[in-house]
Amino acid sequence: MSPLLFWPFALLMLMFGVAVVINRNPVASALSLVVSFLGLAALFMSLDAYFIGIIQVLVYAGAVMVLFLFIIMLLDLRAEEGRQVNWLALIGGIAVALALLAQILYVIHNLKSAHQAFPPLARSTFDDVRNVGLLLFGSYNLPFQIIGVLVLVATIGVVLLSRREPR
Amino acid sequence: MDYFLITTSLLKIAAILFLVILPMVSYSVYAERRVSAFIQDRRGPNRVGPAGLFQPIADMFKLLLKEDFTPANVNTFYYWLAPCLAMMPAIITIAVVPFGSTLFGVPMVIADINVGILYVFAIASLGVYGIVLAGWASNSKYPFLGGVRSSSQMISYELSLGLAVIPIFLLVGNLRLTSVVRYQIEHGWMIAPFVGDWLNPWKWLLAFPMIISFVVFAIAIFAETNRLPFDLPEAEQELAGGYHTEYSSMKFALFFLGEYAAMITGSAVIVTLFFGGWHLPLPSWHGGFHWALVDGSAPGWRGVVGGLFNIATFFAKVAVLLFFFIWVRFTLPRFRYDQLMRLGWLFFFEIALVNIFIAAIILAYVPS
Amino acid sequence: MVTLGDYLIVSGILFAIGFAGVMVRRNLIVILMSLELMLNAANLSLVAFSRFHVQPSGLPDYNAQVFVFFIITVAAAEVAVGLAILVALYRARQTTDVKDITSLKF
Amino acid sequence: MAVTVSRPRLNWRERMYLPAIVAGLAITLKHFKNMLLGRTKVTMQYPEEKWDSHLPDHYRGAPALVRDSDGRVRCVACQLCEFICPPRAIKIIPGEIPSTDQFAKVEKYPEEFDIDMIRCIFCGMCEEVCPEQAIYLRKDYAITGFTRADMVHHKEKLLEIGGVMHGVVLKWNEKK
Repeated sequence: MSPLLFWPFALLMLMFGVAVVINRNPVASALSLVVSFLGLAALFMSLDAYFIGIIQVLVYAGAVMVLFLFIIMLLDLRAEEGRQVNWLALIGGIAVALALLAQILYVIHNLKSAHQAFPPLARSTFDDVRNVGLLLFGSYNLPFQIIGVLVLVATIGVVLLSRREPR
Repeated sequence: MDYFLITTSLLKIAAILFLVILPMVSYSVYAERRVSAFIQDRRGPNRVGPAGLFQPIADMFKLLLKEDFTPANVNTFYYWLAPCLAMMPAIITIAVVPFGSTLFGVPMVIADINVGILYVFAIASLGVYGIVLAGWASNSKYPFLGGVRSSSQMISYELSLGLAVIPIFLLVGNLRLTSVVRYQIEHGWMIAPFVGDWLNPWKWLLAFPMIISFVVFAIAIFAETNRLPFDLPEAEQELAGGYHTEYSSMKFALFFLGEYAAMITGSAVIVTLFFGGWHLPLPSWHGGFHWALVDGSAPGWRGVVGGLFNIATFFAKVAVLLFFFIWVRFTLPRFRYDQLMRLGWLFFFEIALVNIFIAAIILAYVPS
Repeated sequence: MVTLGDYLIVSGILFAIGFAGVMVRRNLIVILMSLELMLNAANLSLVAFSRFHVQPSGLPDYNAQVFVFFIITVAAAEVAVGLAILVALYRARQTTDVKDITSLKF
Repeated sequence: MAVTVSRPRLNWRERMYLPAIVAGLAITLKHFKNMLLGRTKVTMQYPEEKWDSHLPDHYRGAPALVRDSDGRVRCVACQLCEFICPPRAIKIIPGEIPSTDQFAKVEKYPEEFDIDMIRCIFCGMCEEVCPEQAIYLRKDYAITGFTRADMVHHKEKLLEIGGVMHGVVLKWNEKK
């Protein structure tokens, strides 16, 4: 958790997060999001959550974003040409987001434990896949199975949604 | 900081990359041309050096000296980025694969992380970006089709790739690739458990789902590395080269070599998971027949020789698999795209799923 | 020294970026991506809390990581459904701009 | 009339495709093995092994001018080959043989005789049309050069390729 690793990856992630929002080209947005997710995975690993970090890369960067790119390419979405910018909506949106950010920062500032460093762990290496797995199949067994049903429902929904209507 | 770890890691990275992987990549191109020629009753490249062995060097000079051409109307930044993205993931996957036992007491694996196989899948799934970007940035029809095909093909076959290895980790109980190798040293290779108590029928029963796993995994690796019979993204006859149609010179070479690097890492993962990694048991007759283990833990020069022997064993196994890749390429015809998709979703996906249940039932209900 | 607060601040900024994206952008696909950013901001703070609350056994609190696992799964399903809706909309209207999708019925 | 070819119905063993795949792999491996053991007959390895001794008599290689056994150039610069040449590869500048010359019976000789080997299509028309049997298509097939000028065969070169052709030639015969 050295600052040497934290700040570069955090800045990388935030910069590319901004790039997602401000890029006109959807492909550029999607690729910025991939880099942002990779930075986030690095942050997870700096928090000793190797399993979550790798899952992040595997699911988000490897599958979800490829799906995004595939859809963008399939629909052949080009960069938006400069339409009439609705300045009121733009400024309003940014102002609301900034207000939200201010609230979050205020809460964090008043959180006592936010100013403490992370306590050390018992060992430097441990099998977090096993620990997460035990918890997942133990105390969280029911939610896990519900998630399975959810994914099934989503799959059926996607198949139904993307089916072409027979004309 | 642990300077010893950092130094040895850097040494290992440099050695494995520049002494093993890159020469192997360039020589697998030579092997491909040579083996394909032999299969087709030709001689193949045999001019440069003895038996054409310096052909890769000549190829390198040729590719470096070619004009590096950027077509008009391409998206220049992504056009330049794509070849780098195609080559990189293939090479950094090798970081978690144990390619030897120990040498001078240093374990021969660059990063022994506890999410080893997930790391392999995660990085391998990033390999698709190079291809998709190349197809998109070229601003041309054939590359675009190749890119779109590639993205859907990769997603489809990643499923069976991931599901196929689950029986192994049910057995080993750990995602670390070194544990998989250690398990195989003690109990025999996954698909041929002849080491240890090799008369145990339980182990041979378990080898059955492992063989199914191996077949599905190997086929999925074929699809992931865009090799024939699954080379739809770059099908020469229908897409004129697919995603790298518009590329020339060293950028084309990066795509080309990236494919071979992916092949090598794929073979290395297969060897680690199913063929015992760097393990090669030698028969020994000291007081009855048994298998002797050679590794780098012996003191003195014997340990060094043992460690080098293990590394050589590993890469010999990889080379055999590479030959298999080439052999298959020049035997089977290409699938049609709908056949490819149907095969992935309706066949291998199900086989891998059922296979997990078979392995789980054997592990849970059949007494060892 | 990196404190818990630093991670939370980064997470908050990421959330605000995603929020701004949802508010400002009109391209449906970018809105979906911004939603992903917000979900991931939540993940980051969850993992930071998980690492902060070290158990008596000396391990991180894995409950939070299980939550993150669930969030990632749900998000993947959400993306699949969202993109399918987007494709269906695009087939009906040939657009992905939320300004052009104003009628309640197709 | 369109004919619909029905798809063959495969039994389950054929539908598995695995036996077919293995059979295919065996075939390719057999070829590989035969090649490795040197049992396969392969194509000629060109620069080391050459066609020269295997060329048939009717082979049409590079055209060449011939001399007779007395060392005289047979060509009389009649320019028939120049006319007949389909790609117009032949260029002849005729010259007059002075009457004082030993062989003055023939009036003309080729001062220049160029064949552009980039244009030549090895059709053999020149050989066929030549009334004096002075031009032949010989067995040279490796015609190379670094420049376009190198690829033009001049008279000296053509005579060098052609060599000496024995036999009675009508034009020097005093009685005719």
